[in-house]
Amino acid sequence: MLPQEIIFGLTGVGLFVIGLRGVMLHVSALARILAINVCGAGVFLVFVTVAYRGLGERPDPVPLALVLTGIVVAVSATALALALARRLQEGGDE
Amino acid sequence: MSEVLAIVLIAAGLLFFAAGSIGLLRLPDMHSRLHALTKADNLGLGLLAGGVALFAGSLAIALQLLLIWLLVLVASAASAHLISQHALRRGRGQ
Amino acid sequence: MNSLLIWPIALPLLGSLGALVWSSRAHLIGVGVGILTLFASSLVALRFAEQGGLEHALGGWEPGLGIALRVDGLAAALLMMSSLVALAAAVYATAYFSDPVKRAVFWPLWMLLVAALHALLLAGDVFNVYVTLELLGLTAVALAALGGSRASLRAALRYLTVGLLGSMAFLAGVALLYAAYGTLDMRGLAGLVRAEPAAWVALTLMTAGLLVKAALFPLHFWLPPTHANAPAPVSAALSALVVKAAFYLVLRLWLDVFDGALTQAAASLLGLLGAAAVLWGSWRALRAERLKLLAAYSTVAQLGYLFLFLPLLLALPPGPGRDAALGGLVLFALTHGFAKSALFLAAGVIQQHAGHDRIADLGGTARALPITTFVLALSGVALIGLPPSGTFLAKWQLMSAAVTTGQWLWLPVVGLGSLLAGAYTFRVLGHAFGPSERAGGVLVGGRQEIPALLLAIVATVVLGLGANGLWGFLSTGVSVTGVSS
Amino acid sequence: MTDAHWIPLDMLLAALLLGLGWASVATRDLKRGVALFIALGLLLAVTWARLRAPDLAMAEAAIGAGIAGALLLAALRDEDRAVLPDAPIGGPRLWLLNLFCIGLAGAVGWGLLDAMAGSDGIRLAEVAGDHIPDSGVSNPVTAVLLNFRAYDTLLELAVVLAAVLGVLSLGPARPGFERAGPVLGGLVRWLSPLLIVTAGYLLWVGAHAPGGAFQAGAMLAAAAVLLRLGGRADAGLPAPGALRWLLVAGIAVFLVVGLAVIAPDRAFLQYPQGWAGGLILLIEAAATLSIAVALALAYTGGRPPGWETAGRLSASPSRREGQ
Amino acid sequence: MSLSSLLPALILLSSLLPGLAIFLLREESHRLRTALNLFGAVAKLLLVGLMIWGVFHERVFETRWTLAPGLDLVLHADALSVLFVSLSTVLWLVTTVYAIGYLENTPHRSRFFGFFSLCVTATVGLALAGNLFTFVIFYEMLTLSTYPLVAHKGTPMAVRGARIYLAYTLSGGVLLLIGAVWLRTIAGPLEFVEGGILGGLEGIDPWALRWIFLLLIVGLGVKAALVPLHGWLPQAMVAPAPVSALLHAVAVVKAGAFGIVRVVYDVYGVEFTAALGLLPWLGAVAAVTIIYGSVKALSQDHLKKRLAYSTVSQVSYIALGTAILGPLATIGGVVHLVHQGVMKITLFFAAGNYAENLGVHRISEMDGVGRRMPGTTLAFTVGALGMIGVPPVAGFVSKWYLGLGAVEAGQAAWVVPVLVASSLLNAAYFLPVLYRAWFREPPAAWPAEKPPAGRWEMPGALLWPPVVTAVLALAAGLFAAAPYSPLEWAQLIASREYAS
Repeated sequence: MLPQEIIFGLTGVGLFVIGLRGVMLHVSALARILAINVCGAGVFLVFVTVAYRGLGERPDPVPLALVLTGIVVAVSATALALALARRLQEGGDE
Repeated sequence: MSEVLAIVLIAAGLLFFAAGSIGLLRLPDMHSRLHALTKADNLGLGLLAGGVALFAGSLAIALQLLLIWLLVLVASAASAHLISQHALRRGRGQ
Repeated sequence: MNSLLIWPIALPLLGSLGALVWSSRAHLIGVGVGILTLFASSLVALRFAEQGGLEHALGGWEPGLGIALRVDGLAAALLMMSSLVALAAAVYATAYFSDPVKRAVFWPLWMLLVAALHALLLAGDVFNVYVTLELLGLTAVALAALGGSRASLRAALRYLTVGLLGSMAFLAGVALLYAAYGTLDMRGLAGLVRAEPAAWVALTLMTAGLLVKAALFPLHFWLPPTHANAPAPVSAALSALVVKAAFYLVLRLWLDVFDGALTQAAASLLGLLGAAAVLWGSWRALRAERLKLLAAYSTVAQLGYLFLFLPLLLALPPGPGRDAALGGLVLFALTHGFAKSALFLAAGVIQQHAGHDRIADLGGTARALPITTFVLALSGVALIGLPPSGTFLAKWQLMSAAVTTGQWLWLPVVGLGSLLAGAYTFRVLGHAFGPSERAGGVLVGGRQEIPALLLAIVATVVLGLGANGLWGFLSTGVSVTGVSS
Repeated sequence: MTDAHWIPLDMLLAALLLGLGWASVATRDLKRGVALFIALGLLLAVTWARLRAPDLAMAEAAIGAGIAGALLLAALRDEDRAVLPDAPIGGPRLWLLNLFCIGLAGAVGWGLLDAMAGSDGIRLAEVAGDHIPDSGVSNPVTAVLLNFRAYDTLLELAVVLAAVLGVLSLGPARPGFERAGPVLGGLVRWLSPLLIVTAGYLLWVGAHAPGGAFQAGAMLAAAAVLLRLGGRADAGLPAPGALRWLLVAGIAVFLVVGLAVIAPDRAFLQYPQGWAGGLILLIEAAATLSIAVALALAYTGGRPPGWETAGRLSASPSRREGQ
Repeated sequence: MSLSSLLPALILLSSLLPGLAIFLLREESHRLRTALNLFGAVAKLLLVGLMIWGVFHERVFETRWTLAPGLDLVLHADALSVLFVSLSTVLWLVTTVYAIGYLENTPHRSRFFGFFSLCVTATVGLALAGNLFTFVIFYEMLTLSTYPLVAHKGTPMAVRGARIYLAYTLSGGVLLLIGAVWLRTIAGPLEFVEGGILGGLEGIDPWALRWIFLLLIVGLGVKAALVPLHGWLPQAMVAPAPVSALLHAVAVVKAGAFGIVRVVYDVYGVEFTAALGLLPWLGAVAAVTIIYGSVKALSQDHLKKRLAYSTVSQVSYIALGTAILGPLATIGGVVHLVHQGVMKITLFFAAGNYAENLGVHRISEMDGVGRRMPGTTLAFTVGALGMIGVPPVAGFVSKWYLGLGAVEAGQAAWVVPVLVASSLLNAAYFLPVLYRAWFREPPAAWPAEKPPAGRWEMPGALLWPPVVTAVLALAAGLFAAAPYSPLEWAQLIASREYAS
């Protein structure tokens, strides 16, 4: 097991938990959305770490593709969440 | 030979970056900070790019680096202008 | 090659594109595609009944490098239910929305939702499951937000936040699984998973993420406001299908993928939470003041029953006893799907007719909307678990399994839950049959009442008297999942 | 240089990531939080580059930091109060939460280390490597995205569509910005064509080098964002009628190709021999447009003017309405 | 499918299909509704006649439909079920006629007769149920179909009464269900067999069986109104007269009693029950109920309430009969299933007539009704005397056999006193009513008198049913020894139960 796997793997876990804590801690929609994105970043970091096979080796492309998918999904969700939050501030239909 | 030159350039670039960053932290008001930052960083990036280009030792890459440098120049100039303009309109020079 | 399996997903996906481009024909496209999708699902079910487990390796790559769609009895049964319910709700929706903007955006989202559901049911790859979960979640949120009121927007936002958190937990679990076993294919994983920390943590993360989405007590808090404030056809789909999809995944993980890494204690914990959900959900349903809120809380309770099956399935040795219990579980899920969607559609009719759904002011509904009242009664019978509904047989199997495995605790829970269900059902009916203090109301057409009626009849009569085939059907595709092997 | 030499730098990078992540979530000042989050995104891009994932580095910079950042900044303008109330929860509950989080971190870390220790470290890398020649592209990530796991990508486009439809259903777009002064205006005029060219380039090289539909789409979207910042409320997007087509183009092409190749002996999305490269490029081109339009619409924050009527056909349907 | 496998299903459908059809009828189509009702009732009567003949000649009638692996819906005709089926069929015909007359020009008749038919379908299903699973299904169906009938009037009082009724019966249903599932799981498919099945099974924990017995009896006791589970019965008398008649004579209360008989004789087997030491407890509960019901009846001034408590007491004769080991007691209990039904329905018809015709609800208002409504009062008198046990009315036969059975079983020491005491109490709460009705001067004006219609004291549809049932009650007593008489069937049943 490479040292990088430990370093970045645990960093990913750390970001994941930090994000989780943020979601549970905050009430403001925007803050929660931020936190969820941090959470996601952590998971992505874990994936990329799993893909990493040392400087000499080509990394495993599968997790990288998964992360690319994940990034796009995350930004889509963020967009929807932000739009909802904005509509809510405008007060909905009534 | 060219490697030595490259290293010198890169070192100089880093020096400018350092200076710019210190300026950002130490200088009293915003405009002077911007001044320090933009000048230093642009020059610093230019020197860095030159050094890296020498390392790469290929014309194509050298041109790409040049292009990047120009873009950053334009962008940072514009953003610096916008920031100061914004600041003036808000009337908080200090 | 079984390329048949892609159609229940591809058709609604195409439909949603069409509905977006030709939005003035959207409702026609919606119903048409609904019919076609039902047809495709039926073909899949038939093919399964003939051949047993089906697999379609997408792109022709062997599962692992590529993604496989798979069908077993569980998936096929739920696929049929979701196609039927979706079609009924679609017919209902053609006459539901008055606001052109909402109507125009409803149909593409609706068909995306159906596509997501079917993709999830057929998924044979854990990361693909994550993508379908996100698709399902985002479409569900967007549809729920069509309610438009402050309450429904707030509920939708919370639903989204909680759902995303759940997906993240699930994805983290996927990462661990891939790190440990180097594949994402469910069957491949099933062969590799061992009882070790990696598997336990992964299972915990994934299950936790899914429990949030399946609204298992005490993670149910987001469900009632969301389901109670969404447009009626959306609520129907959310309560009948979407939450059940999450439960379906729990079942997949627990019975297939992690079969090797499970402990009875963990299952019993889920069972306890399920029991709490049954009692708490039914109680809140009894206290609810609005019909749709009642329906939503009853969903919380009914999902609890589904989780009661888990400790039993784990404790039962493979064999006829376990198959019987599994059949009961599926029958329960199906019956609730039909009954609850019928209930929500009926509630929508009442809301549109009377302009509200306050239970206390339902007087005269029986006279004004006899069919809808009949639907309330029929779905109520299914929710209580009285014969001849399918729930009755399912509960019988549940209790029978509890006796066999000596898990006595579930017997009083089921009994009490049924009584509470009876209480809240007849509370509604009592008001509905009461005298009316207001005359008239908006006319509601057959396009809305008939679908609800059909759904309710399926839940209460068809699934009750014709259920026997289900057990045989389920124990055909043993090969794919080993659910009953 | 071996991985061992990198350890100090990696530690520094990791520490920065954690610090930025913590700071962006912990701060009460949302403006600061967003800014820090964007910084985190850029640092992640650096990390991806370090971990030999340049495709991701690009995507992260363009989408994770770029578009997401733009969305968050735009949202900041809507927030009435950008400063959060002090400690929404506190006292024992906060301690409980922290305790839970520490426990969770420990458990997940434990599981992850166990997982990586128990694995051969190769996983699917070899299999994927062996099949790249017959995937029609030479960039492994693109091969996975558009061939091995193309179905994921198809559904992912559906996710983007769903999110945009949700945004559109929630209301009209935000009002645009006032027309930019000479400097910014000039920058925009300069930059946007350049971005479009870059997008095309990325799309093209995606087949054999870092890049691809998503990075390209993000570039186009960035151009739209710039135009909007420059004062064009429509962000340079075409008329709503065309927008609907552009939105669906990606999935439509993807799906049609996938279904068209089906044959008795060929599965959904199983490209015929020799066609893979071309079909993938076709799909990616369509996807690029859809992604760009979707992200741009998401940034404008709602329905562009005239959206409702754009989808109507001449004959208005006869429909009895509820409610 | 041969006739023998279809007949039970047909008997169900003969009331189910008309019921469902009636739901769809518009309120106005009175003729069609009446036609459907009578057609169903008569058709059922003929089919049941066919079945009686067949069973008497040892023909086997069974309909079987598998609902789930190991769970069959079985409709099976044995002597006991035939007895109950014929009772409910005959009384349904009579009650239908009565109800048509009683509900003339009232709202929601389609709804009423729809549920009315469902209710009878459920009862017949109970009677024909061939195993405990099927019995439970129809037991719950009965609850469902009777609730709307009790609540029919829609008055707050009716709704309240119905809610109480529902609370009791649903809870009972759940207990019965749990007991049934438990027993099914440890003892296999519980097909009803004369002489019982559990006695033959090996290796079942007797304590489990005792607990299950408790669950089952409590579940059934709710409907059978065993003290202390009888609370709903007086509340449910807010229902329209024909409904009360049905509830008390055939459907609900009887279903409970019938269920107890089934469980004791055909599931556990009476000897095995005795071996488990459960019979004395059952007997004790029955005795307490008999006395308690009668005592409560004494203090009721409201006629239907008094009749309700009398039911509480009378139905427990059946439980008492099953609780005493020995064929004679069995005969007494089983035959009372029929006799009590015939007599009690007569009384409720009469009570309904008083209320309908004169607005008389309370006993204190009944002075001299005999002269105003001789026919009805005559029928009432027959029923009342029967309840007391005066020969030659049917009630006497039941009590006589119960007494003999007690002697035969050597339990006369406590049974006979109970019988005597209850008979005295019956006399004490019925004779004063008869006295008022016949010998007191009628008041100047009745509470709410209807103008006399036609030659009779009231419309035939209301007058003849009580008269007919009264005649039946007399006949059942007078010709008790004749072939096909209830008593003879009871003897047939007893002989088969104790054959094993």
